[in-house]
Amino acid sequence: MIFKAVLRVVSKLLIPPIMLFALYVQFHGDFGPGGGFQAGVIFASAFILYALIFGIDNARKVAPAWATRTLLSLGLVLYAGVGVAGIFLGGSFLDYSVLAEDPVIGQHLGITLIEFGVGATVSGAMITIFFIFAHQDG
Amino acid sequence: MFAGASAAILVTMALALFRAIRGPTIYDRILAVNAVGTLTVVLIAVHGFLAGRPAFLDIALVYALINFIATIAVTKYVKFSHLGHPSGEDERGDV
Amino acid sequence: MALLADIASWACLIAGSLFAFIGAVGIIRLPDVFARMHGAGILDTLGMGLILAGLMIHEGFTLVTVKLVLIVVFIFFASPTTTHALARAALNGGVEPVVDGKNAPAAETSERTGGPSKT
Amino acid sequence: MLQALSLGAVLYGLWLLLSGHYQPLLLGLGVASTVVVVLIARRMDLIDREGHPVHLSGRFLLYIPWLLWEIVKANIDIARVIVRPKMAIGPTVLRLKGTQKSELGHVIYANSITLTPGTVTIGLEEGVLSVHALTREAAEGLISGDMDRRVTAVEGAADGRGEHGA
Repeated sequence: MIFKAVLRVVSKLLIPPIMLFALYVQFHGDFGPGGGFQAGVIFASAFILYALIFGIDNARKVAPAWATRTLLSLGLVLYAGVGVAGIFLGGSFLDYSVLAEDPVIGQHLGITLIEFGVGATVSGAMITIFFIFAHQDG
Repeated sequence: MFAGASAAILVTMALALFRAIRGPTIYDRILAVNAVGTLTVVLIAVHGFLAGRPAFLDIALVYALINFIATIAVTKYVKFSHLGHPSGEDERGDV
Repeated sequence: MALLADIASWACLIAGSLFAFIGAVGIIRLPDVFARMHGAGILDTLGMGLILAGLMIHEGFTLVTVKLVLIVVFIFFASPTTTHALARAALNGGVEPVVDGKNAPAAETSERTGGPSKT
Repeated sequence: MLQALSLGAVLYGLWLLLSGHYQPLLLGLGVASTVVVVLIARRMDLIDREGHPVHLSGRFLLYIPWLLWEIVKANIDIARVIVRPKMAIGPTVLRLKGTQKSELGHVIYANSITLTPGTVTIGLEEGVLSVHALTREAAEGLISGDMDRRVTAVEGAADGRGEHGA
């Protein structure tokens, strides 16, 4: 397949930094604006850019349906798992303080895991939604 | 001084928006909206300094990124009427 | 020294705002979509660049400056790309550039005529 | 493989610049993120001489100041044209042959032209660029071929063998 050069080269250059930026936003939710939702959207937007330039079929090869669905559900499971773990360890749902010996470390761990779950779910959902829209005709 | 710059950017945005509303073609509108997006990036950055919170720069970077991808997506949508790979003349399959 | 930096920062902000404003005036005044791209080009390069440069000078040499540089670099990559995509979409959508002067070759891209006519 | 490593190094540098927090946890997360991104980029087939043109970076850095100065000059010219009550514009479309050897070089040339106000690349087909120029001066500046020569110099002499996949 022949792709027009300018868009192909520039997007090839920009997609890896965009994905890295998404992960930066993911893990620096404590320090600045950001967190799971935003990171998920940015990560998905890198995929959407790939799909726009290189075609839906290639993008589907990179991120097949089972992969995005697994990502989506894994994020949800992680979120619920952290919440339920709080109950089992003697707190209430989503009680981070009981996750570790030291409540502060526990809270930190809990929030990081929850944000990661949110990010995974959001990016999976966004990519899935994009593919569903794009497969429509006209 | 940042307030002055913000005001200037807002006036500039209003001018660009005028073109976005006037048209006449869809491409004029996309061009104007893209310009408004760039100005928004600058406005967010300036506002971060105005509010003394340089963490706003992350948001500005995100906005620049979304502006880029959104403009390409809209351009592609306008050109092919859908976002997927065109079924027909596939050699023109990008924007 | 601080005063000098303040003056430079001020000058950059004012000049950048001025260029952005002129670019927007260009977007309004110029006759067709291809000409308007030049106005948007002013806004995207020197307008945006000078305002952010003013912020950089104000901030000094920190990680904040690095992020400003990243924004400028990103826009310098992205802006011509979107302009190019838009120009191709406009040509494809049947908008012909207004040209004056008889020496201009036909304003079609080779993607519709089937190949480059002359170089 | 080497290119994947160098992409990883560049991305990790970007992480350090973005982050600003140098605790072991975040440094470790940075390594993990970099590895994930490089793996996805490999899967997307982005890592080759086009997607990661690190071999050009030295000469490209030398090209940037010249390009910036051109952008400043062109900006002033076009701004002057726009603010005159009667705009002295003469839009033309011209075709140029880029003398670069690879498509990457053509893309650098095309984007440099578009970044300079007064000229916009509206088509790029196998090394032939269609350029919309707002004024006669802008068109003449391009026809003189100075920018073309400099971009070709950025590409370097020994770079004609095309890309090889990573």
